[in-house]
Amino acid sequence: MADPMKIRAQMQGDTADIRVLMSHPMETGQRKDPQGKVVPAHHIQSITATVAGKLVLDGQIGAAVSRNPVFGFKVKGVKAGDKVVITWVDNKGDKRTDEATIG
Amino acid sequence: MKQRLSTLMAAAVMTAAFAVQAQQPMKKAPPPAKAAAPAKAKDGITAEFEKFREVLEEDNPAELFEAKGEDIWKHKKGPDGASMAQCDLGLGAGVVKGAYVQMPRYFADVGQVMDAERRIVHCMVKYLGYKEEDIRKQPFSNDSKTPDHVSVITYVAAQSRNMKIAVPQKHPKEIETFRIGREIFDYRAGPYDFSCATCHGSDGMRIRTQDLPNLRKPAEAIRAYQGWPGYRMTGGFMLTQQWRMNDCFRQQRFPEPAYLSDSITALLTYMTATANGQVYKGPGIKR
Amino acid sequence: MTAMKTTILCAATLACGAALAEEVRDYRAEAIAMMKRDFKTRGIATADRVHEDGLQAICNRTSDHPPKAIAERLERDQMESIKYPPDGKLMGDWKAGEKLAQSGRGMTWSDKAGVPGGGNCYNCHQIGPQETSFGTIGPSLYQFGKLRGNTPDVQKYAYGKIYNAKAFNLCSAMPRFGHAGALTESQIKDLVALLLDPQSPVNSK
Amino acid sequence: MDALRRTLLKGAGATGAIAAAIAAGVLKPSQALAAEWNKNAFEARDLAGALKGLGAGGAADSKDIVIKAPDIAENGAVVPVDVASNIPNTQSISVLVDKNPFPLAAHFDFANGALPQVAVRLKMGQTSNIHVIAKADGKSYVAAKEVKVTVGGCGG
Repeated sequence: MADPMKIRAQMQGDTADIRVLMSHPMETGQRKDPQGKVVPAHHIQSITATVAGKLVLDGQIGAAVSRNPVFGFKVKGVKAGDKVVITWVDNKGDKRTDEATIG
Repeated sequence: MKQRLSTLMAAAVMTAAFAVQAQQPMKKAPPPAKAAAPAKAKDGITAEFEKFREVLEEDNPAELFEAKGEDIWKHKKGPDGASMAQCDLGLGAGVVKGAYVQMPRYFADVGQVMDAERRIVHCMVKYLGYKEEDIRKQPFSNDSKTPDHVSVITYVAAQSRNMKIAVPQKHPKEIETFRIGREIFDYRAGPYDFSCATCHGSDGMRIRTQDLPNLRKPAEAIRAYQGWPGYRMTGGFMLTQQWRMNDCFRQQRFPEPAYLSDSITALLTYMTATANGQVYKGPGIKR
Repeated sequence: MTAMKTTILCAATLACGAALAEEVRDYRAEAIAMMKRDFKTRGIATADRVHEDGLQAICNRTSDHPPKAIAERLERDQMESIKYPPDGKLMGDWKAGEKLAQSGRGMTWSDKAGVPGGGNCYNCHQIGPQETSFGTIGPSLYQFGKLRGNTPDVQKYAYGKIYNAKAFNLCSAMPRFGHAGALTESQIKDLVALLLDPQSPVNSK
Repeated sequence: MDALRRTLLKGAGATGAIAAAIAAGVLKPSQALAAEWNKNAFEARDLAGALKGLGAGGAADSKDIVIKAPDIAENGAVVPVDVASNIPNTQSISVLVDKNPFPLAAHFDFANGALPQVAVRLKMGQTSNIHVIAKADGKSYVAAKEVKVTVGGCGG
């Protein structure tokens, strides 16, 4: 089971500033463990974000995104109290969904 | 051993002379040379790092480990149903707020000075049923695992965010530990003749691009304390003060200090108490 | 031994009343005893490394400022221990020297026995103009040879300084690379070339 | 269509459901929401291949793409990059690191009020250009910035 994300969502004027921390190893498939064995690729592939039920961000990422990924984005036309739902899915099919309320 | 004794003799004999000119720095004239080219790259690089440091600190994955540690502290139960609510970090059973910046300190129940990491592991063994030998098998995080106690340390440290360091120096053992720590700091040995002070004993020095705070001064000692436990960008895991000390001794070309040993507690007491009065900003992010 | 040292110290100074009380407990001795207990062999970093050698003991006891007469005598001893190459050639290949200067490896518990270490030079010194990631613990060595030339005397100085910096300044922060066995004769030659060879970027304008 | 997406995105299995919806032809690429991992682009081993995979081969240089990234990165494992497009109607932004083994690092589609701006942190194996592609009204635009990756610490 993947660890929860940390989501921060704050109105700044008429724009919501949304930032998210994800717990994920983001293995490139190129690293070797201390025993010299290649650690297989294991990384998030897809990230989606909705605000108040509407899809606002649909991302695809590769293993070049740093371990424990951090993303920030901004959304207009939303308001404090709206619910932000973020989901990631990785190349092994593991997934995690967390939510926060815009403050 | 023979050599050491005769050297100590020399040390004793020369002390008389030393008393007269103790403060005269050694000067040995190398072949004549003008001052070499100025190190102008330095400020540029440091400034560039500083600019993005804020960005990195603002969203610090350390928070993920903080959350995990909080969960263990608040919800995990030991085999007898005990929990960390019974753990006294120096401010009373279960009190976490502000505890991190007031350790190392003397704990009467064990009759010794413990640093934060040592105390937290002590509690996790005592109340949650963790095995000390298991923790010693992997005391520090690596690419594949950040151990539970490291997450708990991150949580406890975060509970002292923006608080002033106030390491007690009242109990005789606390004072003694500080003084021994200072000696360890200045002790040169090993194949490279390094002490902690070789790199951390004067102002404005740098290894490669890495700044080296002068740990003898409060305003600088805080810079070494700041950001630990820290999220290590290389590898993406949390590292603690005990790890920092361990890896410094590795680079110092020393043998390895035992995890949670007296020597490390002493060194941490010296360093942390030197930073007393300075504000701790919580878990950080490290290169 | 401690008592004797204290007595001599106090005989030689007037204001030592407070110091005497302090000396009742020798925290340095306690610290050393503690470290001997706590530090363990790991890999090539053996536990005995925590024992100070003669020179370290002098520097440790004088806060790196030994009295001049003693310092000069011991520097002479260190100087005599420098082994110069029997063939008299002190300059190797500056390109190999640059690679060595870049490497910070050697003699830690994570280094392997028998694998040659690096010079650790950029950790503390500015050297070649192309490398912007350099330390400032030691002086800049950029233009080292341009400023000094590369006469046999200068070569001998550079070789000796890398082999045993303590021969020139007893409590220098710089390791004794040759003395410690951290660098071989040919490695030191390559570093001398990096500093002194007119072709080396160190000496470019 | 929004109603459908809303439904799809509610539960934990939402993204899988999107993929299923695309497979079923319910969601179409013309909706500018590329929910399926672009294998061709992400597994391309050079910049040209990745750009081709993104369908951005002939991108025009643009000064309206703003890349905030350090001139010299403190650590190549975590390089903070903030990119924004001032090109009207920007629908997507892609970030590529030329000299990485797989140059394409991330691709984002924006919708429903999201500004064409995103902050990410990237791994960089060595000093390299970062290329950013923005797509607007079916056209591709590109901008680049160099980030130096240095040796730090004691190197031991």
